Amino acid sequence: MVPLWMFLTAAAGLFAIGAYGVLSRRNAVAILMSVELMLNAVNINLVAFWRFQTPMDMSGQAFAAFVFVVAAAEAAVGLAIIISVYRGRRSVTVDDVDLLRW
Amino acid sequence: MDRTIGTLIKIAVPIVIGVVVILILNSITSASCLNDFEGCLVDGGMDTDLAGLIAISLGVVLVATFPLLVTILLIWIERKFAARIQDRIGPNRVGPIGLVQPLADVVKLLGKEDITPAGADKWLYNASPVMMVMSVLLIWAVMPLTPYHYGIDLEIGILYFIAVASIGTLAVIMAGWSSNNKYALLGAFRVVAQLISYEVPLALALLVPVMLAGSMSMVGIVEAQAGMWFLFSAPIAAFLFFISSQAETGRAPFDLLEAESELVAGYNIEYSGMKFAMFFAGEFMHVFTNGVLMAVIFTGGWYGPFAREAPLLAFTYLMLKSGFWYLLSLLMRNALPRVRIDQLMTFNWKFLVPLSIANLLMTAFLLKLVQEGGLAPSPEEASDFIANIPQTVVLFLGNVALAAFVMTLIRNQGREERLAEDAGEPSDLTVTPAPAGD
Amino acid sequence: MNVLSEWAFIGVFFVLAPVLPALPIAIGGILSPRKPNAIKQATYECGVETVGDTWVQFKVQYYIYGLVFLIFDVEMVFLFPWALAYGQLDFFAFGAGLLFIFLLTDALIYTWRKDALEWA
Amino acid sequence: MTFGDLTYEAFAFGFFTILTLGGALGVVANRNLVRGAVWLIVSLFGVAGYFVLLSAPFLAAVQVLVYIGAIGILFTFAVMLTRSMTNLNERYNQQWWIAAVTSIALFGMLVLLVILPVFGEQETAVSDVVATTADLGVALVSGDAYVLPFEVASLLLTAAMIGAIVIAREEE
Repeated sequence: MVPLWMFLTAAAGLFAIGAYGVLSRRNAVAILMSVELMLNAVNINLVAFWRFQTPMDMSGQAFAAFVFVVAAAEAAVGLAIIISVYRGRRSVTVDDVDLLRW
Repeated sequence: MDRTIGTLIKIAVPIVIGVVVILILNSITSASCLNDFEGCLVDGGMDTDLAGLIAISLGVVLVATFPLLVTILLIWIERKFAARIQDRIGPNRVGPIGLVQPLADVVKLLGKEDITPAGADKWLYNASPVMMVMSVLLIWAVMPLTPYHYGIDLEIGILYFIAVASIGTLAVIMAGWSSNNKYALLGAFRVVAQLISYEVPLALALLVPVMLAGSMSMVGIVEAQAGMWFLFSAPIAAFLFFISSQAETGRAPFDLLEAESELVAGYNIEYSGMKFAMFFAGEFMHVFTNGVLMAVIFTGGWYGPFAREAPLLAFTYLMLKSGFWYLLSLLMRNALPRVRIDQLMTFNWKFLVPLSIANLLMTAFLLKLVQEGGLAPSPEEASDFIANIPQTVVLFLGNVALAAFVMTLIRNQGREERLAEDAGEPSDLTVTPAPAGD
Repeated sequence: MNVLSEWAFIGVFFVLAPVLPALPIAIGGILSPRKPNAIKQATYECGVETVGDTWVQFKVQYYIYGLVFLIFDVEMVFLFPWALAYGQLDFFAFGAGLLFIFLLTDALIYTWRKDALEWA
Repeated sequence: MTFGDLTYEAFAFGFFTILTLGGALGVVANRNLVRGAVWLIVSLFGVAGYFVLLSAPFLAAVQVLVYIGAIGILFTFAVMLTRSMTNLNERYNQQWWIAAVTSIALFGMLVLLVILPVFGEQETAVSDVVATTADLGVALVSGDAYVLPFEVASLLLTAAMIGAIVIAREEE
């Protein structure tokens, strides 16, 4: 059986890579992809602790399902904002979008 | 007089051969080593895990090669069937009645040159035909072929099937993008829009058998149909599943995948040789797999008299039922005109999705009503025909009522449009002619 | 660990499934002649020279379809366990499911009235 | 056939880690965003493999269905719509090395504070009785467990859908 700390280190690594992606990329869509990675890391942790601590009850899987909902809603609305920003400003690099009103 | 004898012989001979083959195969499968292959290996001195792995991979190879071999036969059946509908003979030169024609095609395709377009994205370009066929092959891992022989009984069979079907959609996007061709990209996006919108009614329609069977595993669904087929207690769900699975493979009236009038033959324009053939092998296999799924989920898979005693007889039941659905989809493919992309989308979002939601809710309500009212068959007598009749009658009547309601809705809608057209001003819901742009 | 041995079959299947279609492609690659030249490899535009590189101004329509599919897909995530356990549940569960589906159908009705689902 | 001994499972875990972390690196450091979306899908397949190893098959299928089937395609559409797929030469902004340092520090902090305390003892799971999907179904709608978040989730989805459509098709 793969021990718990292996899953946690892998999830921490994924979370760190996602954080690096968010902080360093210029393109808004790439930033959103990295946010998806971070959400996945959270999901791995949730399910890992559920499997090792309390596999009998349902809290782990239910929480992971709700993380799916939030991630899907966030991706949908985030990409819609990026598309309308692109329509207004013809560019998606995050540095150009600096004025509060365009 | 001798012509009728000739045709009689022509029909009798294959049936006799079929029966003989079934008997021989039935006797072979009872041989000791074939049944418990892993035991055989372990006695032969191999350590248990390696034996386990080899037994699994042998099972996988057996389950995966069956659809590939059937596809070769399907190509012949399709061409013969289409020919007969268009009142011509179809392939009959190569082999007795053209049976060797598909093999000749394969050999010709092996010899064709594979041209990779300049600027194509190497990895994605080569991966997408393989992914297209893979997404269909993976469905066969959970298919219950006979009471005792099936790939694996996954506890989440149906969800696994829908998840694997979405890999096919990815293959289309990767094919469209990686062949570095404007029209291939446009064609790929139109096809992906069709595939993803028809996956919604497919998934909603599959909720009803899961609700009726109380389990998501394919073997559980087939066992739950021992008493009554789900086709009779949920006909609207069967109709929805059949229509959206046809659209999911890009067949029949929803033929945008490689329609002749399509933009330069759709997304697989830059493919040639064996890769091009793989796209079509994937599509033929997908249509046959949908036929088998229709048989497994809605018409009681391998169930039939004496199915449990003779597994091969059960397998022939399954093949007969899926053959029926497969020929029905062939008939649809050859008889119906192609649907335009905007009618396709309006049909899905304005008719199939609302109908599937209404059907789901109606079935849920009636099922609860039946259980409260005590009409439902108790678990131990769930598999005999008589006990299932009251629940099935109630559900069937519910489906008929919903269908009648939807028909009157459409009729009024049509009448209102005709009145509007006579009065000269188009009502807001008439289908506008196809836009000039993309 | 019965769950894992069940999925070992799927794991081996995932490994073998790409191999089986890749075999004919590889054989085709070996057997078929290989004489690439510029004309053959030009992208096929019904014979016309290609204009501009491979991007085309896309309509937002594709994004709307993807979005509505995503929302209904996530709805599926909740409806499958509900449908699975429907036998042992009572009328309250039907009410909860009804409200859940009703809210999402309400979103669909909104998109229908706003003509967001039209293809044009 | 027993399959649970360490060698096969550890091998599967290693393979899925390579998939996940390799895909994540591909997402962060790619030149052409469409390939970035493909790397994202590869990494999500790895996460689905993790859920299988953690014997949560329902979540693995949902992960493939929702993330790869819907969000992956949505990202490909968005990349096409915003024409950000032509290879972007300056991928990173100026302070990319600060970002690198902070993320490494974040990883170190996570390892130190979260994983070290758990390092030794959690070798095997508490018990092998795993709750099935039917229990999840019952829990989602039973009064005392998750019925309120269940309804709020559908409200959130409706709001996300209507909001995204209003924003996305603003100009017609």
